[in-house]
Amino acid sequence: MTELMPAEGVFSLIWVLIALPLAGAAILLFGGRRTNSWGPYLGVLTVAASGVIGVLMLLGMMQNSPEQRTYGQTLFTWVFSGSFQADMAFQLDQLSIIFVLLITIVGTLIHVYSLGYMAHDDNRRKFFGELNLFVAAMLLLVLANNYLLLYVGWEGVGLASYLLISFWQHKPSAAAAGKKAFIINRVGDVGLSLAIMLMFVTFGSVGFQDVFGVADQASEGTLTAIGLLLLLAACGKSAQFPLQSWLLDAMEGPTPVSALIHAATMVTAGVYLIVRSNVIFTAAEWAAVAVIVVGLITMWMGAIIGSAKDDIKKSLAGSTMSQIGYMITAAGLGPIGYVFAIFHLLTHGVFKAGLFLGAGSVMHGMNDNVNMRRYGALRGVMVITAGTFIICYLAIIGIPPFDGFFSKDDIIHASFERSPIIGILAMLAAGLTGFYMTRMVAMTFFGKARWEDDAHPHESPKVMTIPLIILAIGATFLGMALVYWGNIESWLEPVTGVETVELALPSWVYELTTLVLVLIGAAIAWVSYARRDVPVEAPHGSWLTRAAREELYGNQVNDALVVQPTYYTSRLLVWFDNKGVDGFVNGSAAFVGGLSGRLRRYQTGFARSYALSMVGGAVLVVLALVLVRMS
Amino acid sequence: MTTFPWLTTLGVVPLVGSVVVALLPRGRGLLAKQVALFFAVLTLGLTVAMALQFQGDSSEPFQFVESHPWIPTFGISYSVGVDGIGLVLVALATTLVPIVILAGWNDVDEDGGRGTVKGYFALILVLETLMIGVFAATDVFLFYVFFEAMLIPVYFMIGRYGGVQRSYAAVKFLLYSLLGGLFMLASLIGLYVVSAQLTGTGTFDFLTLTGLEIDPGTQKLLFLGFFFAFAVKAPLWPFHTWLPDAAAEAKPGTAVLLIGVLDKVGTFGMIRYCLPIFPAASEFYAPVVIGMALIGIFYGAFVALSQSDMKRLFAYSSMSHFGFIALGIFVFTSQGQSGSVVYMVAHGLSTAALFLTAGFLMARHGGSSAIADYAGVNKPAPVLAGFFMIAALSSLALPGLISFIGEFLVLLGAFERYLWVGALATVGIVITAAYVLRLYQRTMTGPVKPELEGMHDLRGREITALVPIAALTIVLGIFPAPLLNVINPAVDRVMTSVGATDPTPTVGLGTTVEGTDK
Amino acid sequence: MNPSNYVVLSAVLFSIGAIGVLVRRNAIIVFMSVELMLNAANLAFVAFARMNGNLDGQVVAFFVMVVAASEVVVGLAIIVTIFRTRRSASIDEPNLLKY
Amino acid sequence: MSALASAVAVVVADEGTPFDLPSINYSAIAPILIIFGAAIVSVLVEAFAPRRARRPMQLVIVIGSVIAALVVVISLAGTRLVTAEGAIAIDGPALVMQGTLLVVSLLGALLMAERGIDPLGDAFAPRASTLPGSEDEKQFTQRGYLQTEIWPFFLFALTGMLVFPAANDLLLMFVALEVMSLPLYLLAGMARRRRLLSQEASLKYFLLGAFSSAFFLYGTAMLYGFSGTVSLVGIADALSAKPSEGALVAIGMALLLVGLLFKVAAVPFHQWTPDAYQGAPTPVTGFMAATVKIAAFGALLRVLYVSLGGMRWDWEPMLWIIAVLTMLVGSIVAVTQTDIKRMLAYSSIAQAGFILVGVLAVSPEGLSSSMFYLIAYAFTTIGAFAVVSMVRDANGEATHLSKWAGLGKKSPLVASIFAVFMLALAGIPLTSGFIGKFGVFTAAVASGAVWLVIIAVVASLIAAFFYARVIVLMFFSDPGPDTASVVVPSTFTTIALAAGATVTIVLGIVPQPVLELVSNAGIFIR
Repeated sequence: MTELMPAEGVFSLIWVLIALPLAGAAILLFGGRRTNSWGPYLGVLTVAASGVIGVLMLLGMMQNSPEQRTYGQTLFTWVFSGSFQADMAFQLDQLSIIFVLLITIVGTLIHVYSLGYMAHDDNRRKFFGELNLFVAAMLLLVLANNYLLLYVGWEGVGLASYLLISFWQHKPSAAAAGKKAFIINRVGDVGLSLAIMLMFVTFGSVGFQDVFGVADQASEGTLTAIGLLLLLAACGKSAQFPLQSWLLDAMEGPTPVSALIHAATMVTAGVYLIVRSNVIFTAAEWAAVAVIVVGLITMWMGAIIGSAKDDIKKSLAGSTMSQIGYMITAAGLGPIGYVFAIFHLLTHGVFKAGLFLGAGSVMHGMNDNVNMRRYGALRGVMVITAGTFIICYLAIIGIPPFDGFFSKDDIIHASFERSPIIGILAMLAAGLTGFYMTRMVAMTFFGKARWEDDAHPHESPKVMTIPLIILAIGATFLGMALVYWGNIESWLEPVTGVETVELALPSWVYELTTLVLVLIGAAIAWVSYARRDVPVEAPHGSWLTRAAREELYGNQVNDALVVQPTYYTSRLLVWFDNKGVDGFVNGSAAFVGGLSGRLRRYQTGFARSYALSMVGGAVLVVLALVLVRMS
Repeated sequence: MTTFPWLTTLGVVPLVGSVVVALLPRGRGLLAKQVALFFAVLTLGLTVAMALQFQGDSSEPFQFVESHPWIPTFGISYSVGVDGIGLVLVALATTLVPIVILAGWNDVDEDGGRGTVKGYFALILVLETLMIGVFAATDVFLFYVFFEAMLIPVYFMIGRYGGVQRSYAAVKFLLYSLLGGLFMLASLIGLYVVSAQLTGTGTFDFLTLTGLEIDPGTQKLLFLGFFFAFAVKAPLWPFHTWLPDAAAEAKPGTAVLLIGVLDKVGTFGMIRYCLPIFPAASEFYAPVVIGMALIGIFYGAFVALSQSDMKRLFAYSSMSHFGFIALGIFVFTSQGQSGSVVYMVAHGLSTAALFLTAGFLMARHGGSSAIADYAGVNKPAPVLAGFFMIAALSSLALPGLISFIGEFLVLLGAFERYLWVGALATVGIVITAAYVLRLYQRTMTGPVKPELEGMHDLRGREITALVPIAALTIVLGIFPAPLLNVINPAVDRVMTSVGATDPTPTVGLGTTVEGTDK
Repeated sequence: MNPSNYVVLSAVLFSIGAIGVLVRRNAIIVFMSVELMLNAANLAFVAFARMNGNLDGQVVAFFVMVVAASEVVVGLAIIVTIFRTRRSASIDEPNLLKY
Repeated sequence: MSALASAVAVVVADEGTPFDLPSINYSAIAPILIIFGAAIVSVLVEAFAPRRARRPMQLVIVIGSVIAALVVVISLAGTRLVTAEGAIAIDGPALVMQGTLLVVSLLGALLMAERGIDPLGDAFAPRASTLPGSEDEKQFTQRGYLQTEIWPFFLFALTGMLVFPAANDLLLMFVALEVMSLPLYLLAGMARRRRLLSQEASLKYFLLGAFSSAFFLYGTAMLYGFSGTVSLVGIADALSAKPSEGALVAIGMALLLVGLLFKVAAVPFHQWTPDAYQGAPTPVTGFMAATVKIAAFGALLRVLYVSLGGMRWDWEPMLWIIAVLTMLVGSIVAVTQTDIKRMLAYSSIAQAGFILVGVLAVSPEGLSSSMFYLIAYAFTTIGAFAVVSMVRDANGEATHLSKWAGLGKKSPLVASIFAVFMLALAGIPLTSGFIGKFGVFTAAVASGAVWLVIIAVVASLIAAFFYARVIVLMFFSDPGPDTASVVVPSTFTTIALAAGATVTIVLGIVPQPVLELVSNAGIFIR
């Protein structure tokens, strides 16, 4: 366990990192229309300022020795009862700072981009407010020093995601998608809640330092349970199997949202959670295996879905699922993989943001049409967009020297270090990545123009292209920088630990094989979608294509297994409530009323019948007394 | 410790206000509202002044204690005092009353209704007095008197000022509550007789009663009467069916006071009276109560999912929430019980936010509470939709809001004691999210209904009523220490009186979290 | 003769009176049946006075006679009024008050 | 031995010896004598005073005598003696009940004296002897004839009531019963409007009352046969001396109790109540509902506690069942009533059941709590009937409940007061009814009658339904064309109503003085 450094100097500003965008969100959301004119710029500024502080902190951190790079800041005791205590306290370490920088820098770029993208939206101010809220929550998630506070950030990003997915609320599909995302995430939250509770019951604390300090004393069963629960949480937030189905619907949100939340940052929170809890997963082997299985399944599902979707955003979303599957797989590998999970997360954050923003730029020029079958040959009219998109494309499929190459190859390596099966699956998925990404690029920028009649494609304004360019630069150099210049492995080592296992073959064999597979995939796609004409109407396709278009029937399964039974139960209980429970209550009242109606009939109005009842009563009284006396 | 009779003053002020309002001439509706608001705000001010003098770490079980003999023949005294639990609930009541008055400003008009404007506001103030009394009483008989007397103003508020089915709802409410109350009366009498047998002179003094060593068999009988009354009041499954009707027919303001504060008396009674006076019986019945609570959590949520009426939905949702509260109380952990009390406050606030916002919405569309009558409200009335969102989030216990702290502590407390109970209850949060967001989706989003185009957004008065609720929900969620500081010692005392201790962690560890040196 | 026979007789008379109240419709006869019951009680009192060897029972009998007489006054007044109103002394006829 | 019997015995046994005067403590029975004397004067006034002077004179006599008697009762506080050769017991309970009876009677007298409500005069027929609907009746009505014969009846009835709970032997009790009842039978038949109903009520009340008296008397005869005495104490002694004797005691006790339970309107001896209450003129209903219940329970309590106390194990099960039946039948049947007076009649049956719960405690607490309940009930009831007499439409009193719809909007104050009475009868806290119920239930639980109390609780709930229903009608319904209006009464009714309401609320909030009074009254003297 590392010693916490007091938060002094620039590190005393940890809370400010969160407070800035939070204040921005509060001002924009509660300030109402009067902030319409300047609000969006304030939104950009707060995130940028946090970014600057983040960079300063990184610099400050680098001046300390690796063991002294964990800073703690406690504001006040937050929740306390009995022996339970959770503080409003933050922890900044090598892992958090990576996220801080990713969130704030990519966040700033996307904010800037949104200035252009959302320029004509009436609710632009609200959009920026919610975007700021997201940044604040995400920062809280990665800076919290205990699981309960992490949960606040966790749910906060979920809220922001919900709000932003259904930003265009007048579209019923958008509203429904937001709701779906939130509810599925809640399933994950159950996992997180239970994990937190189990930690408290086991360790008596929910603070990172406390839990990790004594984790090894707990039984493996308990640790496995905690691990599986955390995995459930991660599945929800990171759209992993079986909680993956919300992510594709989430593309209903504005494209910058898809870029920031549903590609670069929020969906990777699950990876953060697993890596942050590495102590637990390292000690709970079966939980780690489960993580790998989930990662692999999702990796493939995402890739398959991404290969069949004609909607550019949904195809990218499939890709996101798949890439996060890589990260999750890596995170499940143990100390040999944690670092690479984060590495890939970082590079993915950059290039996927670039891809999404590029897609947004394309849509911007195409009247918000998302159907790639209506694109084609756009490289001529959108030069910058096409250029940056292609750079990011090269990064994602893992062509050296773009950053995806380094991070993905590391994961494939690590997979082989663990088991050849995992390695081969990961490697083949890389080939699939080559296929679907090439398909996307080909359909969008190459081939013949299949534009709709009223489409007048044009390049986006500078406010949108400049972030694209910056991200493309990042996608080009980040990988190299983190491998050759500042070694991410040694940077993260104090947090995650690092382990290497000797492989059977020299490493270039794996690299080359992967590359070849990618190129094969890319070539198939190129032949199919750039050389041949792409029909405007989607062909019927094979069963696999159709299944992939249906997102591998994830929604249908959910519907049949969960949604419909829930509604049946609900209706059944409503019926029971009305007829059974309320029926009993009203029935009792009706019974008394009916009894009353019957009894009053005995009051016949005939004096003689009254006399009879008196005589009868008298006889009974006599009998009663006689009987009592006899007995 | 001051000797100023804080609690009596607190109770008398709204009563005086009520009399003043009632004596105003008919037709001076505006003046009646203003006077009522003045007295309500005055009461709130006094509450704040009192709360500031409350000593969280005091060793006395009750503070601001007053005691005068009332009916010595039966050992009854006028004794009031609050512990942390009582204090926060009194504060909840006095906070919500001015808000409800402000929010219900135009709910009653002089010509349309059966009752007068001043009548409605006078009833609210009477109710406030009784609510303060019920939370402040430390004599069980006095508590009972307030407990039952509260029914009457609410009965009139529903029956006179409610919707179409108001009479049915009001009578159902009254009789169901009375049924509970009368069984409690039977137990109360039994308790008195038992105390007379054990101490020589019968008494209703709470502290004396908690010190009695009542035979467990007797406890089990007496417990039932008390618990039944509280379970009806709260309401727990299956004693809940009065609530949807009452909530659906009542004015939003009435519903807020009814569900937000009054029903808390049920759960308050459980933690204040059932547990300390009948520790053995509480332990004996805990599995049953926990079962009822669990069923209630899911039952309420599932039924809420299919409701087509907003107010009924809120009612079933409350039932689900009350399941959580009861669960927290009966798992006998300090987290569970502290959580329950926090939950009570949080639920009061979220109910208020939901009902009032929905009330504002309904007032803009002919008073209809059918969900199907609304769609896309977000467009014409974004501020309203925003408050509705906050209310909804508060209801589904979004972390960062006060309701989360209550819910989490309750679940944690349950989980600690009975792992599977806690785990099962946690699943409930998914369904909660489902019905809350479904409601939001149906009413606030989508294409605007043509007849809702041009709907006015919230105005100053309405916003003023909602802002304090929203602010408290958020601020207390981030900084709940003012609540927890006073609640925890009271809960500790309850724990001591039932002889329960928290389970200890399986892996030994200090109780501090990194970065604090408490 | 054994005085207890008088008691039995009084019981028989009381029962006859009670049955008379139940079976007869004419208010006068019903009323007479009530008087019969009172007098059955009187007979019992007197018989018991004899058996117990004190005079209380006989005294009571006198009181009861007086009371019965006043009852007759009141009763006849009521019955006559009803008869005048309804032209009938049947006690089943006034049957407006019921249920 | 009764006074006269001993006198006669002296004459018979000791021929020639001077007449032994019975020892009578006149001051102790002064209240009774005052009212009795006033009654006789009142008859004389009817006979000799000119028509116009009668009413003022009668009112002076009635009010003056009642107040005088009340003053004497108060001055007798603490008295505890048996006088008139053991025939009358003036003890705490007797004085409490006499005092209550006098106060309540005063309120009843005020209701009966009211002439401001009915435009035709008062609640009573100008000539009870005229045929309903006849020319005579119209004539008398047109001429504005008003009868004052009600006052002697009132005073005689009151005399009987005062004696009834104080009677210490069964003969006197029987006489008191008759003195109390006979005038009431007549008063019940004197209504100005709906005379057919009134006469019917009178007839039924009379026939059944006489029938029950016969039972009472025959029961007395049996007990006399068993014990050789009609004195309550003597019977008690005989019972403890010869505990094993069977049928005679059982029959005697049973028939005696039938007579008393008839007067308190316990099921199954209750059926006269709704008819008599509905048909009688409303002021009379209020008067008799409140006072007869007190007097009869006073007598019942004395008989059970003093005379049959040793036999409690014999009669408790029987009375237990009767109490349960009374509570349940009264409450349940009231639920579907449509006439307010009839509903209040059934309510009074249910209330009798609740008081029986207190009686069944068979303890000093049972006695005092029953007395408290009676006091609370009497004031509430008389107040409620005062309101009933004020709610009218063109045809007189609007007793059908449908005509009460929306009354709360039309006359908020009177409706609110009536609502308070309803809540009190339902036993809602902060009203006298609640303390009353609390007291009797507590006494019963302390005696171990837990199940009785639980049944009582259920009955209370059913009862609450119909009380609540009246409030629903008055306040939660909109006034319609049929809605009656509240007539503003004169001072008489106003005072009665105010007193009823005040006592109802005050006894709910500060019951301690009265609780002390009834518990200091102690137990019956033996």
